[in-house]
Amino acid sequence: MEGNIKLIRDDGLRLDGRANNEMRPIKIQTGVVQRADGSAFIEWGANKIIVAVYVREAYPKHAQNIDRAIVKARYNMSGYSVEERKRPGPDRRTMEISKVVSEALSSAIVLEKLPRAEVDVFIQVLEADAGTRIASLTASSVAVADAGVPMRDLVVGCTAGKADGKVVLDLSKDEDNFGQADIPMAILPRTGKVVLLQLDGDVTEEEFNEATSMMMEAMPRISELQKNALMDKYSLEDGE
Amino acid sequence: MEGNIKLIRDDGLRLDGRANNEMRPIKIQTGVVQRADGSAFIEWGANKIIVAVYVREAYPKHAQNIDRAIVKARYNMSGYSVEERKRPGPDRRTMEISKVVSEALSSAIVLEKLPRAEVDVFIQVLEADAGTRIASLTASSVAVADAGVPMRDLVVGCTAGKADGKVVLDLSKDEDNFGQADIPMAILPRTGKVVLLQLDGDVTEEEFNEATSMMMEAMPRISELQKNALMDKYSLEDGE
Amino acid sequence: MEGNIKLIRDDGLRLDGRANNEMRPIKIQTGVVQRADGSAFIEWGANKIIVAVYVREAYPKHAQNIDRAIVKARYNMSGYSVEERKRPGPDRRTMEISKVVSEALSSAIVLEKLPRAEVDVFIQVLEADAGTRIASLTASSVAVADAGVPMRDLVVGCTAGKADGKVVLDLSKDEDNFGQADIPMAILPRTGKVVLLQLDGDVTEEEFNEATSMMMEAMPRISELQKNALMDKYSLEDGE
Amino acid sequence: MVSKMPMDASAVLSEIRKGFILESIKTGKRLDGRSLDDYREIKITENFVPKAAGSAMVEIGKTKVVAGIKVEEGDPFEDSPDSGVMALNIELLPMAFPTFESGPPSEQAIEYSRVVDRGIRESKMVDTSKLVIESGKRVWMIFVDIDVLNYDGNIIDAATLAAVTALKNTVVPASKIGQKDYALPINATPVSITMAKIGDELVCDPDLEEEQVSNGRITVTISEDHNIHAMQKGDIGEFSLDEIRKAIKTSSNIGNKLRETYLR
Amino acid sequence: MVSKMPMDASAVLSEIRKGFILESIKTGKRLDGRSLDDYREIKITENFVPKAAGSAMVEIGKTKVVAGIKVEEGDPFEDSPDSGVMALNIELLPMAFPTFESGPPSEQAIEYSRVVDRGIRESKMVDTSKLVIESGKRVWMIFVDIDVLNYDGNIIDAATLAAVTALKNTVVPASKIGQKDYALPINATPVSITMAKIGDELVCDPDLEEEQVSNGRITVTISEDHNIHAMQKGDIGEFSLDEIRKAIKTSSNIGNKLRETYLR
Amino acid sequence: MVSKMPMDASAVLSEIRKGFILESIKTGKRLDGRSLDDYREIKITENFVPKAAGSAMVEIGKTKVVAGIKVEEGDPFEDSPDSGVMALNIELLPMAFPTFESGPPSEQAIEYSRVVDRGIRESKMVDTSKLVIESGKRVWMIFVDIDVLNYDGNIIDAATLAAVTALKNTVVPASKIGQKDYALPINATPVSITMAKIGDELVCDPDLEEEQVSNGRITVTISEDHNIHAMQKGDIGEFSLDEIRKAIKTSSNIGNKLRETYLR
Repeated sequence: MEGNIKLIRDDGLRLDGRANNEMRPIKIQTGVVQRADGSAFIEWGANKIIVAVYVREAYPKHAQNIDRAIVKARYNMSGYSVEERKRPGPDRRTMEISKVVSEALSSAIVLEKLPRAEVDVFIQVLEADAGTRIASLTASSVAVADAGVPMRDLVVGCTAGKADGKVVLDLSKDEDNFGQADIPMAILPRTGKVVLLQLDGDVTEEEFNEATSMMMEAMPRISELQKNALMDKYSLEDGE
Repeated sequence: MEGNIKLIRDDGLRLDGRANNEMRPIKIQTGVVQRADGSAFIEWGANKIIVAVYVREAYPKHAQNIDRAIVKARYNMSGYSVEERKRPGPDRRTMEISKVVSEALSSAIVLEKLPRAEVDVFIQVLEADAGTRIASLTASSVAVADAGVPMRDLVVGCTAGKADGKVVLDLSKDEDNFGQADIPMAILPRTGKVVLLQLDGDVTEEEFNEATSMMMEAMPRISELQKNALMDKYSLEDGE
Repeated sequence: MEGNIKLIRDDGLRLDGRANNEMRPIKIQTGVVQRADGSAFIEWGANKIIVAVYVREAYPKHAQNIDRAIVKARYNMSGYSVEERKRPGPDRRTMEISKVVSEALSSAIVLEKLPRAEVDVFIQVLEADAGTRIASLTASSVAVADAGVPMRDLVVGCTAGKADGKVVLDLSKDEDNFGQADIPMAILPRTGKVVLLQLDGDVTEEEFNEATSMMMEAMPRISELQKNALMDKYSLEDGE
Repeated sequence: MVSKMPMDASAVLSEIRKGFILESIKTGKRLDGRSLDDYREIKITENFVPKAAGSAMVEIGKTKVVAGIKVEEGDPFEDSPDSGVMALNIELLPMAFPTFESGPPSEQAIEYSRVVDRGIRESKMVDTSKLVIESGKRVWMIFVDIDVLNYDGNIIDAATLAAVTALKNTVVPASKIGQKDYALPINATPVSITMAKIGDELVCDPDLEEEQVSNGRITVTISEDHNIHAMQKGDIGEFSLDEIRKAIKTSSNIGNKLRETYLR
Repeated sequence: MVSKMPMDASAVLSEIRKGFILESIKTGKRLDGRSLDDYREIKITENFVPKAAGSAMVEIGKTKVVAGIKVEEGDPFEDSPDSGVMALNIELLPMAFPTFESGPPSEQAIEYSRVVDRGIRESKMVDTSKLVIESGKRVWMIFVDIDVLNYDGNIIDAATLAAVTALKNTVVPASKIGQKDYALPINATPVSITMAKIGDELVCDPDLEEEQVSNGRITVTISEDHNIHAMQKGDIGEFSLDEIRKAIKTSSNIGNKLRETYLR
Repeated sequence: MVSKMPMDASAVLSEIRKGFILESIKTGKRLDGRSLDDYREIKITENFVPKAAGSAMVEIGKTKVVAGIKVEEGDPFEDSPDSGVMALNIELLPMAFPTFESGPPSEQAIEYSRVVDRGIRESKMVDTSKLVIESGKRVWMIFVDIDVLNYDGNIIDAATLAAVTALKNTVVPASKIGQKDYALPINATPVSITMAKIGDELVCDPDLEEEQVSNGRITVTISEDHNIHAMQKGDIGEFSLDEIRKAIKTSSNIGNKLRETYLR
């Protein structure tokens, strides 16, 4: 996180022309991995992420929870998804993301409704352009719902951060690389409760409050896209 | 596979003096690994390969097939078997060979006669000099028979290829490295059915047909050596 | 093991001022890992080693011995414990040490008293300064006793070696690096039976005998420290 | 990692369903209406991953793969100082099928990768002599990564199509080293044709159910010179020489059609 | 390696005990007598491993960790030629808890490591610009290894305290390359404060039993400039924005006290 | 990989058979007619793998191992710039015994490798000072790979014999770097003697059944200077100091005989 690169233009807009509190465009689609119990594809700016969900009896037996489901998200990057070719397999960063995404989803799924089950959430990042963990979680939540897994709410996520000293919403790749802070957050929109929160960088208490408020405002719009994706599928299915 | 090296001499013979359709010398012997249920040692040109077979209940239980045997060949190279020291353990090439050899043997073994069993075929290449996969398969088939595993036929293998633009039988190391194509093939000699076939390089349909015909002609001679190896052992055992 | 460095001073003492048959100072303490069933901390010269013992049913079932316990010591070095940072995880040297320590402890534990059990002995070398395997074993034996595991005797260990051509007790780091031989040994003091012995270097039969005699003389003093450590704990516990 | 619910992929197919498939193929028609030589619908999305040097999503029926190319500087192999390097890898992602697992590639993934790689390499599709930055010292390395997102049979042909399409739209980022970017130099357009042996018939582009009832698979990779550059017999099963020769003829015909339709 | 006796850590806590903990916390007091914001007794042993470049043993209650530093020559990252390198790793040693296993680090160990690392890195505690031997060619690499010897909750704070203490007493062995040894240049002193949500309360420095009954954990790392440098919500559970803002205030207060008491 | 049929090697031996072995040894004779100090028949095939730089197959009874040597250019260790490098590795191939597994070497394989390695290294058999190509920059690396093909006890002695024989017929391929090939410079001929403690007796060259009834193993490696270069007590069991001293005497006698018979 270095601050010596100009990230806000003279007209007050960001390098990609967005206002401080403006999101990149988002598209969500379900039913993209036919073999899976549920799936979703999200395009968030230039991010392209596909998620498939399988619900099954946990194996081996002694790994089962007799009274609730286990949720295992696995965040994985394609070799061609980033600037320098990524070697296959998990690394420390992807393992941490898998953990916080698993925990956020677990906080939303009604785990007691699926005793002994494992909900496997396979996340494949085909193209990465900042904010992949939040985009992954947002898509995963749709894929889990698409699989018919009972949820208290659809998890919705977003990032804010600090670039050129200003609080901005939904960091771009440049803002992520050269800004002063990155704050991914995810909530259950019905209650506003936070199920994922990370921060790294340098922010004051006031900046943190500004960033979280900005994200809270953006969440309903993303939440709407999630619901539409699920409805599209079912209305299409009805129409067939 | 490069073609700029002279592989056929002016007298029409190959660099090692063989005619186009001439095999290298082959020796096969059984009973070489006393601990195993069956074993074989093959010398094929300068190739030296030892194979041991263990037949056992597949483990763990859920890996068993209730109605037939599983065949697992593992092709492994000694550190000193090749020009540059080979690091221990499987690599992508050896894993592919293990798979095609397993499948070829599976096509010959009467799998239904051994429900729940695993037939482990351990192949150790002590010295490698082109054509090891076919030599391994030919020896494995003898070792499997030596272990008393019921077989529809002994698998027999051979290679042909293209060197200096001509179709030749049983490629030498130089022909393998600097020729234009390599075609390993294995059959069940009773029916002539092909259970292993690979090709890489550059051949016309006609050249492919010539190569396969050449191999088909050579197979009975190799098959004879397999049978003799098995007979030698039993006649020796009788004679003891 | 090179011999060209002066390791014995002109006054006949060693570089650190010790006489030939003089040990470095040793301190042993128990009850240092509260979570474990037993534990010990040893400072032996500049060596600092902590050991924790867990006694549990061996898992999975088929790994159990129905009539006796399995003892598994795992010798592990902290990244900062040695001159060059040690990468985490076992290597060939640590795996061999784990094996010989496991076997020495197994020779002292009354294995038949704990059928189906596994005695896990976790050894962590925090600071290493020559003689860690013997210090580890000496501490492990105390930790195993602290865990209430029935033992025929407390294993006690020591090293001797050859430095500047002379037989010396309890090698220092320099003597280990630049001396001519290293002989770690461990015994059951009641019977004097040897349960661990290794040697590498260059010694005559006479030198070997001198070294082992020297070690045999030192053992009772170390044995005393082990017993005191165990007694301290229990007298403290009584006093509370 | 062990699979969650240990199962043999073939176990999911009922005996009745197997019977239907076999009976139908005897009549020369397949359950989905295809004739024995027909491919399922093929959909190709070029440049699916704009950040990659080249890319393509390929769908054959419900089988879905993405190929992406990265071009990076690297060292040449010692024995070929004047040649760039290509490495190709297929990942059978666990999302694509219940028994596919995370972790190091399975034998199946490795076999598929190597068959696809050989077809491309031996047809000399990529002119690696034009990927040298400094002879013996520095060359371009072409990483071809192919992810299988959904598995419904015939990975090999889908992966070959995806890799070939992606390579054809790949740009070498020579501007990074102060030269001009240039299109990856392409010499040939290999196509692989995979057939399954079902009953006594050879069936092109088997779907998953057909793979499950088949006795052996055969792949032939052919380029526009009509020469054969790779062949692979796979799975348990056997072929007569006549069947193999027939497979080559079929491949030659169908390969040409696929090339003209999808790889211009 | 599989664990010996498969068990869920939370399973060891009886329902009755859980009830006690929850009831007690409702009254503002914890079972061991602490108030909600209190830390357990903290004991720091500096230079615990004299052979390391820097080291510390830290005990928070019965939780015990050792941090040791090694400083070695190495190559800088390509994109930061004028900066030394720091790598931090927490090992959850199998001796510390029955379900901790040997082998590659678990997700838990990796998460803890990365949270501690971010707090130190983003506060710019270590002035990596002063760790350059030759620009773009050779720099000092700081390896921070943290071993957890006994686990009784709140590893993150213990590990941060241990790492920060060890870094503060670290000497760069520049004499090895013919220069003078010098103290590692330090710009800030970050402190991490971890709270568990138990019932409706936020509880500082949770011990193991409290972790087992909690619904979510939150860590805030703050340096003397009062700015926030790392935050992490962990475990299954949820927080309101108000709770998070309260956590930041608490961290700011307690962080200062810890810094003044233990990290002068 | 887990073994197919989990079994303790010692479990295969019946109690009756164990009794026979023990009774027989009490009388000074072993079941196969050998006296306590006798080795089984030893068969050595030199240059078994002509393509290797050196090689040997060694059979001791039914125990069968092959050692092969590769000599390659490499970098010296930083702390010994004027010394070639030797690395020795024993593979307990899964073909050799039902419980030997594929994968990374077991503790058993590593212990055996290290004992054999120490005997050769500490006797200074290979004159590594004559393996320097360019001081501090380039040296010859000697890879000694030993494969166990059939296991019937006493791997250590078979492996030492095979490695020593192979090293003695090894040629350094100096012609690769424009010099003359030369025989690997040899300074000593170490021999290892392994004894098992069975009942109250020490028994040389134990076969597998004898290993299974033994209480401890001891190996002594001695070279022609009569000095001891390696010792290793292995397996669960105990020895008195007298037994160890007796083992040294026995090793000295038998070692000389083996050296003269097999290693001229």
